[in-house]
Amino acid sequence: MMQKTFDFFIPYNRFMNEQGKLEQALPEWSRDQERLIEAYETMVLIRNFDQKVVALQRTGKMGTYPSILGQEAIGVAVGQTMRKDDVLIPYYRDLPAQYLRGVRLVETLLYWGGDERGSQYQHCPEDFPNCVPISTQMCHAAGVATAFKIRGEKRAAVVTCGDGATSKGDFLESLNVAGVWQLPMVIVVNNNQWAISTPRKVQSAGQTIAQKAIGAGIEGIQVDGNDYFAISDAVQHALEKAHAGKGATLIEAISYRLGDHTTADDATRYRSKEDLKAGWEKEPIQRLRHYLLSQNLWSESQEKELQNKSTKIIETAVSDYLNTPPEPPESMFDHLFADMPAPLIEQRIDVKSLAGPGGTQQGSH
Amino acid sequence: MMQKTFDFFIPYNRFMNEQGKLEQALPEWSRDQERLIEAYETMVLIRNFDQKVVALQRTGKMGTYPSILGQEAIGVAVGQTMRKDDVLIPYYRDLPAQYLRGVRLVETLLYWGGDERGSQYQHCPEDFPNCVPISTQMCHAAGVATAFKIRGEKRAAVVTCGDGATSKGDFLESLNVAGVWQLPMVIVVNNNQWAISTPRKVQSAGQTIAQKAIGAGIEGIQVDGNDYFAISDAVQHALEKAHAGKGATLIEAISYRLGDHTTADDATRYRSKEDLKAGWEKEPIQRLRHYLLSQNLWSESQEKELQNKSTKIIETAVSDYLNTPPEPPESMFDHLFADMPAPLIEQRIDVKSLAGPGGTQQGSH
Amino acid sequence: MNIAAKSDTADASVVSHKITMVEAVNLALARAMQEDENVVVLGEDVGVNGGVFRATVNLREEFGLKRVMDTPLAETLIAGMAIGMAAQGIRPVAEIQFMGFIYATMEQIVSHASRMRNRTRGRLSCPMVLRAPFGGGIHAPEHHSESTETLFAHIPGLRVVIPSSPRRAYGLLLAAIRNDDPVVFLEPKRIYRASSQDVTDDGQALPLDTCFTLREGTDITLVSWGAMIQETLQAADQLLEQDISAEVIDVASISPLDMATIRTSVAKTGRCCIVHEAARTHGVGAEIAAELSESSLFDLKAPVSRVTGYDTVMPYYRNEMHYMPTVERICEAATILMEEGL
Amino acid sequence: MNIAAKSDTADASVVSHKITMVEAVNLALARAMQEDENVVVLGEDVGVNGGVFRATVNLREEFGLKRVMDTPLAETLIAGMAIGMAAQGIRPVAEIQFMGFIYATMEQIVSHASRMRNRTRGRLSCPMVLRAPFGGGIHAPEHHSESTETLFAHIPGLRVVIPSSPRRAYGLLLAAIRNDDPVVFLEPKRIYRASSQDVTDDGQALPLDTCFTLREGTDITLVSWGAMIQETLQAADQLLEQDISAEVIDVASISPLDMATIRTSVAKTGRCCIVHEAARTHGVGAEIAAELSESSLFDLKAPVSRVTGYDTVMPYYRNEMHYMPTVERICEAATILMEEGL
Ligand SMILES: Cc1ncc(C[n+]2csc(CCOP(=O)(O)OP(=O)(O)O)c2C)c(N)n1
Ligand SMILES: Cc1ncc(C[n+]2csc(CCOP(=O)(O)OP(=O)(O)O)c2C)c(N)n1
Ligand SMILES: [Mg+2]
Ligand SMILES: [Mg+2]
Repeated sequence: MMQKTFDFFIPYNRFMNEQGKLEQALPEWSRDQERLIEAYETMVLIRNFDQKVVALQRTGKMGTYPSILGQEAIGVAVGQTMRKDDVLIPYYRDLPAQYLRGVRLVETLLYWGGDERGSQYQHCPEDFPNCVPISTQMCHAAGVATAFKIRGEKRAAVVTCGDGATSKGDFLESLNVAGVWQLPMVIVVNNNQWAISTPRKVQSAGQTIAQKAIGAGIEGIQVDGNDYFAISDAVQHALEKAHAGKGATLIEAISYRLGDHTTADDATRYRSKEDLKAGWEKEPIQRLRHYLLSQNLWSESQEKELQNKSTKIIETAVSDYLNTPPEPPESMFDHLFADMPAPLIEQRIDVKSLAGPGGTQQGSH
Repeated sequence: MMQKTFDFFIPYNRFMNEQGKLEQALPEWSRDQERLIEAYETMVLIRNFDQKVVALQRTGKMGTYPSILGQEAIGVAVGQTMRKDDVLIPYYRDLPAQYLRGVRLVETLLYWGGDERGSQYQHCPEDFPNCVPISTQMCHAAGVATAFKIRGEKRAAVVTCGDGATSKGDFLESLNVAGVWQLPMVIVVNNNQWAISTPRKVQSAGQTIAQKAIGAGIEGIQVDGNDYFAISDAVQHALEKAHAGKGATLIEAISYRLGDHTTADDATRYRSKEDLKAGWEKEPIQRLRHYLLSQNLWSESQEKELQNKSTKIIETAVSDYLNTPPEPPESMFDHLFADMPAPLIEQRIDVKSLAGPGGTQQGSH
Repeated sequence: MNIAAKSDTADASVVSHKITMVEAVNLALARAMQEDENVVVLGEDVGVNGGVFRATVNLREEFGLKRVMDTPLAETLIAGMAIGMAAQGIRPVAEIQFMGFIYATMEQIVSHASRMRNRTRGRLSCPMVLRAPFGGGIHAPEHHSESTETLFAHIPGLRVVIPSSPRRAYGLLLAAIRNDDPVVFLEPKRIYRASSQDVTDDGQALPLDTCFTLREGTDITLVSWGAMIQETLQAADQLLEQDISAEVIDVASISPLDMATIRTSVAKTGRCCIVHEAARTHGVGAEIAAELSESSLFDLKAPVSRVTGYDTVMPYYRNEMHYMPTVERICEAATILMEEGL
Repeated sequence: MNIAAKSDTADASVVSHKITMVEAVNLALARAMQEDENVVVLGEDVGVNGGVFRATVNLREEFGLKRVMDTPLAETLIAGMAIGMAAQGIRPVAEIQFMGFIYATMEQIVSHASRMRNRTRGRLSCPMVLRAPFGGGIHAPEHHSESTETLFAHIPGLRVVIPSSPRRAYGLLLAAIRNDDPVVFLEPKRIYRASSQDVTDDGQALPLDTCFTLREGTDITLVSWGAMIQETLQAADQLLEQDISAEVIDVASISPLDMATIRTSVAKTGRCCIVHEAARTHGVGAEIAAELSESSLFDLKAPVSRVTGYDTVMPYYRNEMHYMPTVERICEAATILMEEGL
């Protein structure tokens, strides 16, 4: 009853299994040992830092915070692979990528600690800040990629989001324009199986999320996002393509959210112990560690040193954060417009006088 | 470099070519001669009516109107195939479907003639009115289908839209939920190649629009929407599936917009004569006529009779329309809320007194 | 059912409990769902999780999957589906997780929900409720502190309702659900658990067309709604210490607006101060002040004043308290009005 | 470039032509695109078709595909992409085909465009313009007659600008494009071609922080904007016949609002009537009236009055004229104010 068919497919890839054993030969680039070491070290640092932020929240020194526990490989792959002059348009669970791009840990702390200066990024002036309204950043990425295209620059816009985000219109509208305009755009979905309490299967009836690329006429790839090699390889492929003017790629990186959604969430309400346990068996750090150890690229003494170094870095960042006084209250007006309109000048005076001389001290963590 | 693939396909179907010649055996249901005759007669009536509305607009007796010229087969297929208790959630270019469902031609005239009563449908109380904000109706259809599902009713929500509409978030969010919730929903896209001046290829890089179904995990089908048999067969299949609780189907019906986008548009600004000519060669009415003639199911005398009958039906509708006085101005308040809030009662008195006794006569076509 | 059983039920239903506002929301939802099988709940995480604020907790267990629906993450869809359901006679109560994520619903709410009845001349209607927690002050991340009720209050065909106590949350939400038109129901999350109140689960709705006078007074009328009612009542207390007797009105139904109650009060007091957390310019306070200045100009002994949020983005949490109206600001404004008088 | 050539260019640029408002929009776009290669235009049908109202006609021919972009049909995307481009230093001028389809942009505009500078403490900014034709009166189908400027005017961090003549369209649009912050630029389509005016293509922008006093007067201040300026000026004419001298102010920059000019005028006239097409409740008129009643109460000889659209959906076209303020309604309101006086 049909006359012809249009055929499509979505590849799945991984190199390394849950035990850090190779399932296929590694790609060429993986000979770069420094890169592998950096990846491992970053994942460990970020995991330690992440757990520190959660602890700060528990003791009232931090706002609501979304832990990235168990999803470190994805961000590390993104951060390592991007060129400096590419632009990262992150969501809110992209700490490793941001760190590798130059966002300082103290900035991360300030942001989640309720201080706008946390998005003022000293070292990556063009990267976007964390994006809270789900999927809205996808459209920004399309715009950034369009800007590159208009100016004929060989740069890429790299945008990330979660599995839940792929249900929202913005995501799909952006994929679509990325196809039509052949935009230099890399879309990395951290499919951590949950959107707060909503499991992946409630988001979409598709076997994969990557297949959403088909409707947009762009390439879609699914990889094991806990396999550092698989996700790095996919991002590298997508970036090369983008830099070469060959259009956009959607990468679905399968991971697992080992923590609560945020510190305001309690995942035991909706998630079984077994599910969580299965998640832990797939986490990315042990895997890479096993691999590095097996290749004699890593040792217990290095591990110890790394832990020490991490602790120091984290302690410095935390104390910088805790020692940063809040902005004066009247700063709420100072960056709204390039030129402050008259009515705001009046309101600013109000706030300043209400806060009084001690006003700038009132804010707290 | 890939470990496995997920495979997908989109079928394309048609039975009858541009000359009304069969390319494959017709489906079983096509033995119903009355159905074929009704289809043909409706297409002709609607085409004549449609051209009459355009003429009314040119002489100032009608508002902006979107002609359906050349796309009659799709609506006829939808209108004939739906059950009475299914619900149609149309866009604004669904005249034949609405007509077959019981929307009176005078209602159509009133709607486009600037009178809300044109959506008060006497004969299909549950069908939705025309939807102007593109794609928004997709979400309504998902809601209607959900209502059926909640109540355990074996009914389907049939929703239509254009090719342009498939780029908008609402469309994609609705497809997605139709998949997850296995909704009894039939989505018919009238791919008439244009969204005002924007050609199909600017909407999407996908080879087909039907493939957007893949991302949502539902069935997608592309058919020749000018082949009455192909589109009817697809709609019938999709409706049977929906009634059987087997989920949603996206049907892309390829057609061609032979008219301007609306009476406010001038397609010669952006469309070549050749393109239009090629469109005319594929239009649906001649095709079906050829087929019917070849099967001795239709004759020149029947054609003549049909033309006469159509003229009469149309004339009656037009005169009913022109003789319908506008609603009194104060009616603008009467259907906003079930119970009119106090502030509106005051405003209503204002309008009524301003309009004066002759107020109700002021409106014009 | 025999009479004994009936009165049992009746007895059970009139027991009252000390509950918080978010519990009252939950209670009203459960009540409405028991009473009418057409009432359903949908939104993100409203099912097993019971909503991120637990407003829908236990509803899935009690009413099942078909009536308590976790949706995909898509606000436009949530609003649009609710419209489709409502046209079919279902009474959907859709939750938007935070008001900061409500903007994607605006096309559906403005272009369809508010017009369905009007554009079909009464043939179809839209008895839906769109619930969202709103307002600042809970140390939340950015986009979680919005007070943009004006955006909906300006739209003809919508009702906008904001409770300020557990009892009003219960009664107003029941009314919103039973109402045959679309209602945007905004819940001031800062006071979700601020205090408890005896609430009787008697199914009694409160009216949607009237303000609530929370305290009578003779010198000045303080008009507010939502979480700011707390500060406003505290200000009234403090003012009393200065011998200023303040009448406190909770607008509650922001739209359509019951100006009659406010006007009557101002006719008595001659002074009015409006308090809201939303940005000042085009806040709901502007309309109230404009109306009073037009219709009650000759009753007013001093200009109507407004104590509001500023015309800037609510600062992140280290500074959010500097944005929101305080008891001090309210008292100061009231005192100035008392001094100004004609 | 030598001086001769330079003055040639200058000469060419100062020639003035009688053009309509929509032509003035087109002229300003072309001018801005010539001056700054970062200015680009995007939207539905803005390319070959030159926009459904022809506001972007010939731009694609002159500036090419990369700077005049037909987008897929997706308003959220259009707004969101503009934000992304703007953060990259492009100056996008995005067209929404009708204001009735602008609601899907609200999440992007409210949550991002208006905040980009603030939330990055000035690191990134959003110099974009979102253009949309708005207002009723052209016998268009439903959803094509919206006047919901309040929705944007209430949002901190946005500018909302509305021209009311070809010259102001030219000068204000240039200013909007050159401005370093996001501007919602609403074009009253009823007067797109209502009349022509000599416009000099000299690249001179008009200020975005001030109202325009179109006519001086001593008895009453009429405040309006957009298409309603026509009726307001006509009303001023008629009032003069009754010896009432009306000052007419075109607000033009609806947000941020220049109250100073309005206050000064009212200090002189003592009476004020605000005219707008938008629904009355929470229309921009409410804020102006509230502000005047607070800051100019003792200047006012009569209450501030408002002549506005009603709190209902603009009727389809057979009855739309009964919705919109008329010269008669304005004159009547003004006459009442004159009689009321203190
Ligand atoms: C538009 C919008 N709707 C709702 C929310 C509330 N919310 C925050 S995170 C989240 C779930 C996101 O899940 P996913 O996209 O899978 O990302 P993850 O948090 O799992 O990394 C929700 C619903 C939001 N931030 N934005
Ligand atoms: C949300 C929205 N944006 C823009 C418009 C203006 N508009 C009306 S029809 C149309 C093109 C629609 O094209 P398509 O979906 O292909 O349907 P067709 O008219 O070709 O049948 C546009 C852009 C609209 N009605 N709604
Ligand atoms: Mg997730
Ligand atoms: Mg089309």
